[in-house]
Amino acid sequence: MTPTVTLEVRDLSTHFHASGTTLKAVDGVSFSVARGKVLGLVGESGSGKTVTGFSIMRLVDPPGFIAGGSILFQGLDLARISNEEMRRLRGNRIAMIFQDPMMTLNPVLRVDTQMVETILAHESTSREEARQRARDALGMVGIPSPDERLRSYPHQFSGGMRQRVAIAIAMLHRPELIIADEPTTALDVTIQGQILAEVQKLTRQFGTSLIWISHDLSVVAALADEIAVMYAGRLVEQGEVGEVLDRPLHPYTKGLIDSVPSRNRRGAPLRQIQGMTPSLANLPSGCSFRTRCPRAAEICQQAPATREWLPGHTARCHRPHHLVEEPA
Amino acid sequence: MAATSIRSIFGGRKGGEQTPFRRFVAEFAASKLAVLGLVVLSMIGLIAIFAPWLAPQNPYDLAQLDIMDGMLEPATTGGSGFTYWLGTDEQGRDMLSAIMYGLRISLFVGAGSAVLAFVVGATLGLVAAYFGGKTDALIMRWVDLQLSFPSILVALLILALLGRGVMNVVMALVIVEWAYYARTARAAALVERSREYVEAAQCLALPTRRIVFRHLLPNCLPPLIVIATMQVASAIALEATLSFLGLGVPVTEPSLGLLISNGYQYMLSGNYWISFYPGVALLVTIVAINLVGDHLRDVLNPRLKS
Amino acid sequence: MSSSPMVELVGIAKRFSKPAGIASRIARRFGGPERATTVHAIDGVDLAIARGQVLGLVGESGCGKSTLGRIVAGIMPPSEGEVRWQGRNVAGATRAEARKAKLGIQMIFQDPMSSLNPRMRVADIVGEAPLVHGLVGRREIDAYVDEQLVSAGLDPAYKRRYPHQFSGGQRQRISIARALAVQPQFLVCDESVAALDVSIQAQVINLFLKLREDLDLTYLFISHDLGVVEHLSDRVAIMYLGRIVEEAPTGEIFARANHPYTQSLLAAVPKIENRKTTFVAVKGEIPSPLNPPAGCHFHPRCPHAFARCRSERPAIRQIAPDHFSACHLNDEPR
Amino acid sequence: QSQELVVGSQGDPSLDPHYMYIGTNVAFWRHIYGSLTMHDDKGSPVPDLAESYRLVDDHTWEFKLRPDVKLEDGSMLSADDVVYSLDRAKSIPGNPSPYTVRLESITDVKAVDPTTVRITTDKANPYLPGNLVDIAILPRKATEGKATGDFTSQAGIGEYGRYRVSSFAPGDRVVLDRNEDYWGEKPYWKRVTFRVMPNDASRVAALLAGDVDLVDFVPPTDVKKLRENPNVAVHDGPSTRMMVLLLNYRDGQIAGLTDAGGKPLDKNPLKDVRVRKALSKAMDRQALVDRIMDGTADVATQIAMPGMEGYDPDLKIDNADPQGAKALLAEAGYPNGFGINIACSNNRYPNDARICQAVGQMLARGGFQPKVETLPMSVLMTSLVGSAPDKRDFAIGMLGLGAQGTHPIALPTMVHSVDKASGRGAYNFGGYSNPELDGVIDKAVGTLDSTARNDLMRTAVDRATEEVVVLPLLFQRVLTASKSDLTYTTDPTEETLTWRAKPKAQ
Amino acid sequence: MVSYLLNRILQAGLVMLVMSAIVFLGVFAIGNPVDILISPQATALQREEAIRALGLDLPVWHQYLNFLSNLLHGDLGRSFVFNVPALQLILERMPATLELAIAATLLALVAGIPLGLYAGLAPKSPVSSSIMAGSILGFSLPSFWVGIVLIMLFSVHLGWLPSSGRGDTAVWLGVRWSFLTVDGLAHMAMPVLNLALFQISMVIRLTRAGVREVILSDYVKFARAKGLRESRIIFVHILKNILIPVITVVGLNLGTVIAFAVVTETIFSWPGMGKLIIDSINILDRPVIVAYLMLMVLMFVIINLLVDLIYSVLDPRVRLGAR
Ligand SMILES: Nc1ncnc2c1ncn2[C@@H]1O[C@H](COP(=O)(O)OP(=O)(O)OP(=O)(O)O)[C@@H](O)[C@H]1O
Ligand SMILES: Nc1ncnc2c1ncn2[C@@H]1O[C@H](COP(=O)(O)OP(=O)(O)OP(=O)(O)O)[C@@H](O)[C@H]1O
Ligand SMILES: [Mg+2]
Ligand SMILES: [Mg+2]
Repeated sequence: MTPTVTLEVRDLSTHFHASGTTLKAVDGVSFSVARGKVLGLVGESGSGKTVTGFSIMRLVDPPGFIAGGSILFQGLDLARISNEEMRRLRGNRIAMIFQDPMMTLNPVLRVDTQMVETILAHESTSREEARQRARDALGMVGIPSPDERLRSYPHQFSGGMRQRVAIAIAMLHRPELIIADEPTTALDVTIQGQILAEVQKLTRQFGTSLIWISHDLSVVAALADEIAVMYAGRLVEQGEVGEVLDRPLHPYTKGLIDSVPSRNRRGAPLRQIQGMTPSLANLPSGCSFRTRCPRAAEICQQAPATREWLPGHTARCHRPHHLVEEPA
Repeated sequence: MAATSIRSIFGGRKGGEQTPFRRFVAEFAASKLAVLGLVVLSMIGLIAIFAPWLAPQNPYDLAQLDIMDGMLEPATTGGSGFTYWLGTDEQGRDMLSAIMYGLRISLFVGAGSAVLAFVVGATLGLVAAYFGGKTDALIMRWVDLQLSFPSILVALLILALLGRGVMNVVMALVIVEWAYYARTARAAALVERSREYVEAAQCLALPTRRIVFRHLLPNCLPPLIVIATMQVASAIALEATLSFLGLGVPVTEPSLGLLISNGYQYMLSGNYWISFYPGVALLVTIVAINLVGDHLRDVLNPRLKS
Repeated sequence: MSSSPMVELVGIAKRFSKPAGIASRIARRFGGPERATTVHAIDGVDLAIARGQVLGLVGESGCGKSTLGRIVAGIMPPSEGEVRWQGRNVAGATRAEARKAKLGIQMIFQDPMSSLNPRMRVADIVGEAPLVHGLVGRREIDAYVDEQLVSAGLDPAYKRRYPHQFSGGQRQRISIARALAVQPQFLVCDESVAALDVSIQAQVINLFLKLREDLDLTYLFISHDLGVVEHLSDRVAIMYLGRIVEEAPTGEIFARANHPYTQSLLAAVPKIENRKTTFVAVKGEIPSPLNPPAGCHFHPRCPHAFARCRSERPAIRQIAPDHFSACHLNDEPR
Repeated sequence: QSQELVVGSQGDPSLDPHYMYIGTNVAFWRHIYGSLTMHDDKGSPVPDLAESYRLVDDHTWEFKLRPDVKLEDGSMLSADDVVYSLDRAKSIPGNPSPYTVRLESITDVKAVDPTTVRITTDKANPYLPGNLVDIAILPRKATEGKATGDFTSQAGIGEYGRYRVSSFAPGDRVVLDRNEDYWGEKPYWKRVTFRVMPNDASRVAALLAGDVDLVDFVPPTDVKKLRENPNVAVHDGPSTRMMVLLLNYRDGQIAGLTDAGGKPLDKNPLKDVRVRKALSKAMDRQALVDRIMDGTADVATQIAMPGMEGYDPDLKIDNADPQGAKALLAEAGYPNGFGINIACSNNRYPNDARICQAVGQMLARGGFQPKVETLPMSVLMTSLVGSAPDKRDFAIGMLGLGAQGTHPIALPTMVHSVDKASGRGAYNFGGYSNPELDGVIDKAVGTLDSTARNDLMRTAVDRATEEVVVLPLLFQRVLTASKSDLTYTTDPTEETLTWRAKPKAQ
Repeated sequence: MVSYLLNRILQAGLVMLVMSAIVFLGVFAIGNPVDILISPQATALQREEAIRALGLDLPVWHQYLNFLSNLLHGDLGRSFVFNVPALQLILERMPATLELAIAATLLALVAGIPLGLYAGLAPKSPVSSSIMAGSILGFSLPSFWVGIVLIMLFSVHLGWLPSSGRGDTAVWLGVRWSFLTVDGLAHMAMPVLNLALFQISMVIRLTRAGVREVILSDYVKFARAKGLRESRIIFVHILKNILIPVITVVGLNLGTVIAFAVVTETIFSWPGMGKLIIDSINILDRPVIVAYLMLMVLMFVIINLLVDLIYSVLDPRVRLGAR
């Protein structure tokens, strides 16, 4: 049984025009998400995770634009359809949850307004009925006394509750795909736990596919089925969670995993990746990780291609761990 | 084009040391309109500064005026064989010279009041923000009180009190305007004060005066500079209005506003030039300042930048 | 504790209150209702940090960690209680002594950008305080600054630059150099690595470890990241709504957490080792410090809460050697 | 034709005719009430409500009322109303500018019979009929006990003159309807609207735009252009208002009189008649008339204008002679001149600030170092009269002095020494004092015989001119403009009297 | 809420008291009304009588105390020039000024918001650039100069609009209003435009800046992610957010508009309070000046309070008393 693919991104490139130069924020990214599965997209700040998410939603603001590639959502190429068609998909069949719950809800509109308008944007039902559905959705994400809460303004909610409202809005139309852009980073540990529990419950219940963007490997480890690692706008490694975390191929992935404190002896220096994250404006030629890579060699001056080194486990590296011998 | 050349001088050098100032200049130069405004403004400034050497006549010296040359149309040659390119007013005052000198007064009033109000207002605003509590309450209540009162009325009252005279106008404008600086400085300082570098400075046991003036003040400057440019323009306009209402600078030493006001009475009689040219000069000046200030606001406003 | 504490907090409390308006003050005089405008950010904290020790302070947002850090660093006076620096009350000290104490404790902040004055060059940021306090002469300052930059792992060639020209990790190093320049013995690190990327975070943590070795520094390490705290600290104190609820050596706390809050905190942290876990949520929201629950602050969220928890504040008691906890459950037979 | 007239009026009238003695107020109440006497075109008093008047003895005047002045309630105006009105005019509470100045020297007013009033004065007063021109006579029954505010709120009380107030919007307009019961010749206009427009330019603009039919106080600057406009007619006539420079005669240092370095002079040079002559010589009065006033003024050769008592047709004013002025200055010991300030109003008289500057210019040419200060009238008056006489610091002050009738008011008010008791020398801010001249003036104003009085006045005028006590500059002209299909005769007192405006066809 | 209002009223009272002292002393120092009002031909006796009758012979503090005690009885003194209560005099003229100021404010909102919205949504278009350039001009032109030019153009040259005055009025609620008659509206057109010009520029800029900021916010992006139509995003999500600062600033500026009516009223002979105050200053009609200024302070206090209330209604985040 081959799982049905909800989303297939091929060679997606999203660029920004900034003061005469072009920044390749997303550069030839390909991945796919199967129905009911969770893809964890990790990488450090500025690596292009959010832009990837926004590209799928076609919400990249100028000066950014989708420069190439295709985004096949159930066979429909999102990069090619009209604005109106795209609008009808958004919030309906593809939904997104943003990073900062304090900012995602319009502060001057009541919660019910913001929920009802989402329903009415895609369906013609009565306002009363829409309200009813909004109420149910709030109850589903575990907000107590939803009737009262519907009449509240966002500022009367705590961060965790706002994020739950955002999730409820995303779930209103039972979308096939949800893109969650670091939705728990701004929250406290215990609240994060609550959100993770809700999301997990919902996806399992409705078979929704999920792209979970995060820089926290631990969260992704616990939530995702597949993992994709981004570095400087490119996917450097991709595969099943256990595969990637236990047998990382790309030195960058390995560096990330190794620098997690719990992977180190208590009190001992952490294993760290050398150097700094390069700016997109002047990436080194060839492999962009080359300058920080302990395994860099001559060949790395040429850009590596993505290659499936192990079954279902790809990496964009000339000299992956485990497969190519360590340098002396 | 001026914009590109300025950029190439200050901002274009790759790898050169990028000071905040250079960055700022480069960003400023990005707007052609603002650069044009700056160029015009500089020219106006130069004209004002060098008016005594540039102007064909000293319009403030009554002995140089000849009433028999009064009301001449532009480009007429008067009895003394002197050509008045922009005409004369009823006193025989050469309008070209009068505009140059008027610019001088208007700019002096505008800039002078802005500088003084800046010093007074910024200091009080910073002090209020840094110390908070009673000091803050006292200063800010006073600011509120003053801001809640229309500037033009305050100025009218003060001038009625102090009498005419350039310095009095400046004083009146300072009294009217310092509150804007105080409020802006306080608002900016409150934001800056909550930044951790201030705490760091306190942690390093630096003297309070040093923290306020060396750490806080420089970081509160951008909004203050924006306010200052805007206030220069509004001070010039306010002075013009005051002169128009009959309070303001002395008649024998007219500012642009007073020239317009004088000429206003001739508008209907067809002697348009007495009011028209000073009006144009005033307009160009204020527009130039506002263009510069406006763009400064965009460049200096961190919120729009990120 | 074996060695004498370097810093000791005794009965520290901090309240923030909005000054009431004229009207409400008058209303209060006539017996009108008082509006609660007081935040009890710190509510009776005793803490001792021994020389050379790293104390990790963990808690959720708004529980008062930063406030406590500021009080220790002398940026903020406590409303109640006293801070003792090497056994002496800082508040009662002479000016010179107070200044010495203040310089002895330095703080590294969370946001590497906002903790540096954007209009000063690195050289001035690092060199200002030593110059003002006369630790170094005008002539030696250049070399001195270089030295500090090097020990914070920065290239002295960058010292003519401005903060915005650095990356986050480098900026945090500048902060560290600035603190080191006044030769402190104690560092308060307030979420100092929270804003950094994982890969950079490791670099800065390593720097802290190295400095501790080299300079024999003592740390108060504030963080909400249990992983980092576990890695770095000798002891851990858990804070909830202005109170310390549990305190013990690191291994002890991670192995045998006593307080229900500590337990739920540990349970909620995802671990990279655990794949495809099913998350279970701790119920309830974090209460507001404006209006904290009576009794034990944690009782509304606590799975074991009983009547006494709702009315009586549990005292912090030793429950095992060197392991302190504030929970009524310890008094009851389980 | 509608017989409606809309006037753009500078003044905002008070409806209480005894409150605030200001020219525009007088002009207004003349529309709705009457006075015992009225002035003719020249300014001489003629009977009005009084049919006739005569001198009973040196101290008593008798006025005979018209029998046909019908009041609002149908009754007739009586002598009692006159007694009442003359008393009321003096006793309005809180009136900062009472009409009392016109009632000075009256000691008793008696109604002899319903149509005869006798007025007793403390000394012979030839000017009484002229003074009474400005005192409105109100009907006692309708107005007794009414306060000023009542006149406003009730939009006029007991009007019996040519018009009755139909509506009043303070600061905006007053609408008058013709009184069909008026005793005299009825005015042509059935309805007259005064629209209040204090701003000169907007008044003229309103006329040009056709919003109003007639505007008063046309600024001289606009006259030339208006005359060229075929749709507009400008009506001008002489005015009794004289623009005059007052000099400060005070001893001791005066801030307005300085040496080259700006330090006050120890000795007041203005006390030297040669210096004063130099000032006069420096003045180019003709240029002021031509250039500043656009020809809408007359050169003042003396403090009396033609037609006034004491006018001396033989007095000529020299042409401007800056060189002569310099020579005189040198002779007086000031070869390099001295600093002298000139304080003028800038919002009171037509072109006041401009005249002032031009004067400064002329003084500069005449060897002085002038400093021109123009101030709002309120501030100017404070600096001219506000401080104690021995502290006044102006050197030259400019005033516009308007006379009522043919009385050369400058003599008793500006030339005569200050005498608080009698009110003489009220405008003599500079403190000039010449007992000999005082004697002549005192004698003149108490002389009932007009020829003798005229001779005395002329003596005084000649002496004052010779002494250059003050520097008369020019006499203004009254400037009124209307649509071109109207005729209008101006009044030398600057009063705008709408019944003098008539359609051209008439 | 009650305590908040109480607080505000107490503060307002204090402000009024301080202002009254300042204003009183200030006006006192300008000059002596008698010097200008009384005919100089008055004898010394007459002069003294007038001074006493007006209470001007007392020392300043005494006059001030008298003023205060009268104030408590709602009496702000009588106008020297008109001999009617100063307050009445001002209140009679207030509707004309308010009419002008409110019309100008409304015009500013009606014209400024759409223009600003456009300029903010399409910042690169040439139309937007011209809107913004125009707004700088509107900022820069001194209002008296604009007034003159308007009269020259529309009344004198084109003859379209009446040059000055208030025109026909109709009575409504016992007050005369111009906006109820066609002639009145024609008379209002230029003064309103003159007064509104600055406001329009300000509203344009505020709106544009607001749009530029709000449009980048997460919640607008989130609204897009919800699949809302663009019209709803602009007119509900964006507009409602920018209306808050715009209305606040415009509201707070109402006082300034009223004050600047001084200039407009002078030029257009508009029979409002502004013209009255200028005349009163010229002739030192002290009670009117003081009463006017006190009224202005009161008006400001009220406007500020109203704006705060409106603000709290518009912006759910602000709850009075909890500040
Ligand atoms: N509006 C923009 N203009 C120019 N560059 C942009 C813009 N938005 C994003 N970028 C660039 O695109 C790159 C990727 O940004 P993105 O926000 O996707 O990073 P991210 O992986 O989500 O990081 P983070 O973890 O900080 O959210 C960054 O280098 C950023 O500089
Ligand atoms: N200057 C202040 N004025 C008023 N309240 C304050 C102030 N500083 C802190 N507080 C309040 O005190 C409480 C504790 O704040 P603190 O910053 O110490 O928390 P924290 O534990 O550091 O939280 P975080 O993890 O978010 O940094 C908070 O509720 C906060 O709102
Ligand atoms: Mg992101
Ligand atoms: Mg904190």
